[in-house]
Amino acid sequence: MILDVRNISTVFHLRRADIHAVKDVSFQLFKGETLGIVGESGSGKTVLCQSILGLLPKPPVKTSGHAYFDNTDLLDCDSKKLRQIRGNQISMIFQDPSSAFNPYLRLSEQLIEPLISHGYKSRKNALEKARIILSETKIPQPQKRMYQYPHEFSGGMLQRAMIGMALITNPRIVIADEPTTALDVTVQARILQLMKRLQNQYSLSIIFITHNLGIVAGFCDRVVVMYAGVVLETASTADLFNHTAHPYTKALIKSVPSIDNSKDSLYMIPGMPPDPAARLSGCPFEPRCRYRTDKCLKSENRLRETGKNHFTSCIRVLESELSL
Amino acid sequence: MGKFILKRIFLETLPSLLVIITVTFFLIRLAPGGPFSSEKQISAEVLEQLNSHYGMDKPLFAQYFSYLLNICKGDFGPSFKYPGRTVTELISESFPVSLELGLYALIFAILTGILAGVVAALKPGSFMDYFTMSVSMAGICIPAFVLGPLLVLVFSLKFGWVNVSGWNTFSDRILPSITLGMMYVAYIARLTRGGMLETMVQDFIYTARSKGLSETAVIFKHALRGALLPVISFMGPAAAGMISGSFVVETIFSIPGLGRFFVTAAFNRDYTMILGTVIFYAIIIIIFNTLVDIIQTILNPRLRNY
Amino acid sequence: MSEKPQDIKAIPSGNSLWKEGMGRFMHNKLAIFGSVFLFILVLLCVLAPLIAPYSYETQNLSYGSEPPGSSHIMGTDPLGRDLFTRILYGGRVSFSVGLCATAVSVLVGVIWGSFAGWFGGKIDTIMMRMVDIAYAFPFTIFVIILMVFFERSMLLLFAAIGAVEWLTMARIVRAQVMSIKHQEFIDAARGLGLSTHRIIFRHILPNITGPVIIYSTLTIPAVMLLEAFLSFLGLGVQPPASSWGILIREGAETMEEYPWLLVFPGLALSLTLFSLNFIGDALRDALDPRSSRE
Amino acid sequence: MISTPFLHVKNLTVSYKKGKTVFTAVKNVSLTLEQGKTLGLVGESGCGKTTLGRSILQFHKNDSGQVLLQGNDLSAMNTASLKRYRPLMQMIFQNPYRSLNPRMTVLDILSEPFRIKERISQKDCIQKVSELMLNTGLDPFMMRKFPHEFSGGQRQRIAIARALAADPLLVIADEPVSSLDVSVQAQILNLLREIHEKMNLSMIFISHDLSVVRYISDDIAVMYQGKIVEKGPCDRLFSNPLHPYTKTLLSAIPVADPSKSFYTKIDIENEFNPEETKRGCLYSNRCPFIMDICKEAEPALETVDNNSNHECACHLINSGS
Repeated sequence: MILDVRNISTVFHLRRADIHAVKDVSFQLFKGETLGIVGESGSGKTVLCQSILGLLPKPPVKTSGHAYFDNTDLLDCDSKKLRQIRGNQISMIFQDPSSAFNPYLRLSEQLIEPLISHGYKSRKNALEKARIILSETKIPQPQKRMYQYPHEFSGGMLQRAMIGMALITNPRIVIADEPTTALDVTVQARILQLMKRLQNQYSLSIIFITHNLGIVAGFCDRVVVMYAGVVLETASTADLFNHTAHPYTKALIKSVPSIDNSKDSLYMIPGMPPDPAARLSGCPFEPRCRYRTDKCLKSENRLRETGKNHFTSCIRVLESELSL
Repeated sequence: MGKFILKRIFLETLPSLLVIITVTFFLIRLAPGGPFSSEKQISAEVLEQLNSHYGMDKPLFAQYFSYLLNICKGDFGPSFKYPGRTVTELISESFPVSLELGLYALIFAILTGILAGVVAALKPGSFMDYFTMSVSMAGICIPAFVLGPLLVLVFSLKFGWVNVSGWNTFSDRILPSITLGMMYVAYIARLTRGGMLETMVQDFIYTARSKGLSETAVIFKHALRGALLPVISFMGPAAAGMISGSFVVETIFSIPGLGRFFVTAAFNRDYTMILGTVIFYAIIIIIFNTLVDIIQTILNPRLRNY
Repeated sequence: MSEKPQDIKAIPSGNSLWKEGMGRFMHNKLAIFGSVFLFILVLLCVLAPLIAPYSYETQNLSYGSEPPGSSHIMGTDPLGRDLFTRILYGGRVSFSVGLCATAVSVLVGVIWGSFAGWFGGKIDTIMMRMVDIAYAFPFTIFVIILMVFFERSMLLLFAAIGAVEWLTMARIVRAQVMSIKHQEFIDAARGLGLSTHRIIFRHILPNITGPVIIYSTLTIPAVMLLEAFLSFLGLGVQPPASSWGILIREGAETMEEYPWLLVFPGLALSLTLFSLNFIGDALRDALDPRSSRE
Repeated sequence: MISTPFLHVKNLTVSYKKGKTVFTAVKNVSLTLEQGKTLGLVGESGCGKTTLGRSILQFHKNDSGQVLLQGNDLSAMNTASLKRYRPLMQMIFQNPYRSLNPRMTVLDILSEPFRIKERISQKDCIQKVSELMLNTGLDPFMMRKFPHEFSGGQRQRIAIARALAADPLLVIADEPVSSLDVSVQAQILNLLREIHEKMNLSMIFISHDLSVVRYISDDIAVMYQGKIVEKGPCDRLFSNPLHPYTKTLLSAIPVADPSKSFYTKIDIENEFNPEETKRGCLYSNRCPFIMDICKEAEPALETVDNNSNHECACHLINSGS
């Protein structure tokens, strides 16, 4: 196991209300594994990973819990130690490549920054490493293009550069936050191809955040399903799709229009996505769940095992009142 | 880059200059009274002689074109108020003083303004934010002609560190530059704060942090560059404002700058002096604006592709 | 789904961007302090003829340049005129100049900016080119020339100051109109076959009121400053009328012996400008479209 | 088919002037749409699908070609007569936050379409608006609230209600669900299908997401770099795609089923390159089945199967190999 996250909770203390973005979330990441974190917008999946790396500004945000990365707890080590890990051992890839690069700096400048800021002395070698990493991510004429500015690249090319930037310090974990959502479907497929190849080559562990169940099915080994800041289910990809153990996951899978299934009307999850500032107790999906009972109101959302490392927080499934 | 500058000069600078010269020239000539009407009663012939000496009797358009020709030759014509002295002489004597004052004031305004803006933007809504913004606001709210005398009252009369006026020793430059620059501290602070707040929430700031950069590196290497663009584009109008501010400051501190000259020239309806100063100032401002545009294209690569 | 409401009264009304903006504005302590101070000062100035302790002109040489005391709370000037009264009367002039000149600059700026913004293309480039040229013009010089060469009437003062300040307003309005013009709800309006006139008045103008109000609140102090600056140079308001600029000039001349003649009018002008700027900044944070959107 | 089609677009070409360069977004596109049918317009970003949609509504002046609505050519009309046809064609936009006027209440937004037609009392106005809101799954008691007081999904429902308020014959939906969450997406898609059937509306559904388009369209047209490369009935196109680009597009879609891995089979290498494809087929520099003719002549859109008018623009297919 390379990363052990235990009971992380993140609260935004805003003037009007306290927003509980992440509520008591735990998961593990194993070496060389691709862990998918799935959830709709507002489910807290991005905030969870940003809290682990301490990227959120301290004053309004307060994070509690532990995140053990080779026996250092990322959440309470001093900021200097955390900075040594960030960008060096754990790096991140962001969603919208066109806004994730500083528009006023050349690409080369931004590519070598992780090296320089982690003590890599000679600028010349750093630039050479940048050229190599760009050619590995299949960007044509890396030598010429790396001195250009971000606005001179297409979305797909910029995302390849971002992946290169994340791998230049050959980290052990890469957290990818919806890396292909802003890209066209053919470009997305080739980016995923590239990420899989680089993962095997550098034996990386990847945390892949997305709202697209199709990508999870094809790309991830294990999946964590999040809703309103809470983990509802964790399982291997095959278990998640074939023996689903939570009504929300089941509903989500059925509401995705896929190009195979027939044309009868799409399954709809009634109601609206949850308001982050609202209710703390009970199962968050209760208001929209078809199988809800009063028991769900009192459940403390604790993940318990229902199959070989397949966890769910739905009491009715745990007490085998419900089989999906 | 060269093409851009040339295009800028011929397409924008010269026409603007022409417009300004024409507007001022005809504005003054259409106004009632003449340069000599405010003097004590001078006889008709003397008035007539003076007019012909200064070429005032030729038809207006002829005067206008001959004036334009002279300017191209760098001759702004004789000064009516100071017989025997040409406008060019007067300007070349007094302008360096105003320039020095303007530069000190600008440097003071930029440094203080950016510092205040950055400090205020780091903790928005905190006491630090309110404090720095209110102090820098003093620049707009306490006008130069109130701030100047007050500074003199405190620093030269009470403490005697600096002499009251004049422009010889270096210490004479401190109070006037602060008075003139104070007004722009507020504008620059406000622009920097706005620019910083907007840039700090951009995605590439999170990328920078995720690369393990320290917070100071994130601010100075990434955030500040983006945030300063609006400040730089404000430098053009700031130059224009700085010039008008100099009139007051030069009168309060009795500094022999071009600003004071202009005010006296305006009062005495010294046509050529007024025209000369207006055109001179317009050139300065246009040069400044062009410089600002060039710097902006250097800093912001996205503007470079045309 | 619930049944259909019968009449308008049964339907709860939502809170518009204005109400939300005002809610945020109230949280800003400095802005509240500014608005209260301004309200009192303006009230005093307006009621000056009724409440001023002394009449405006009476010169009482025996009381020449008395320091602030019981009879004259702000002291008197060398001619024995009560400073507090003169500040109130001066305030009337300064405020009226501030408001009228701002009105002129807002009117010209909004019309010019919306025209350039709405038509775009060639018209826009020409109109904006003229604004750029005007920006290069050393404007205060232009005002000084105007005031020196033409007789110094109040009307000319409004026109001159107004002509100086409308440039930035034009640019802001143009940028705002341009950005709204490309929003989808304008396409939708066009898709309904609405007349251009209706699109402008029902869809474009309501959406630019925010920035226009923010910037006009910030123009008033700039204009009052310009008036005081002109009066200081002796080119602005002419006696017997007086404005804070003139009072400050007189105060500055006799600064060492009678400092209060400089301090009180200076304080009046500065506190007014502080309040207006605080209100303007607070309005910008409250009404800024970016913060009110999702 | 002797009767004139409801909507007939003939060789439409539309281009933009960006600075000095002229960019042709739509190249000689022709398509027809029957009354009450839904055409899915699919393609990656930059393929010209949105421009095509907007030019049909005459938001852009087209360079050449015609847009015939019930036989009358919209592109030839002056603004006055065009105004009469405007309410018949309505558009639904992608971004729910920018498609509603933030300063107007829902009541004003929804009543504007019929208020500009004829005077109407406030009482009738409220009735009509509540009906519209009920039809689109909104609570009529919220009609005096402002757009920023609704969620993304609800705002899209308001936009749909506004389109219906003008009781149009044709609705063009430009990526209406792309910025919504999966659960909300399903609600809006079902709503669109329901309205389309109940009011016998013709609809053009523009999207980059083929699975969404599959669910809602009767026919599908696949666009690539401004041209239609394949067109035909939805089921045929998905079960037996002909054009190489359509095949790649279909195989690249993530499927929520772990047994089918989607991204491993993609084989196209480089990106679209305008220089290499000046004369021949636009897809030639990326197509694995490239032939010499592909570099020389541009393939025309030919019918491959008469009874289902399945058309394809590819030399390989049209040469009947």
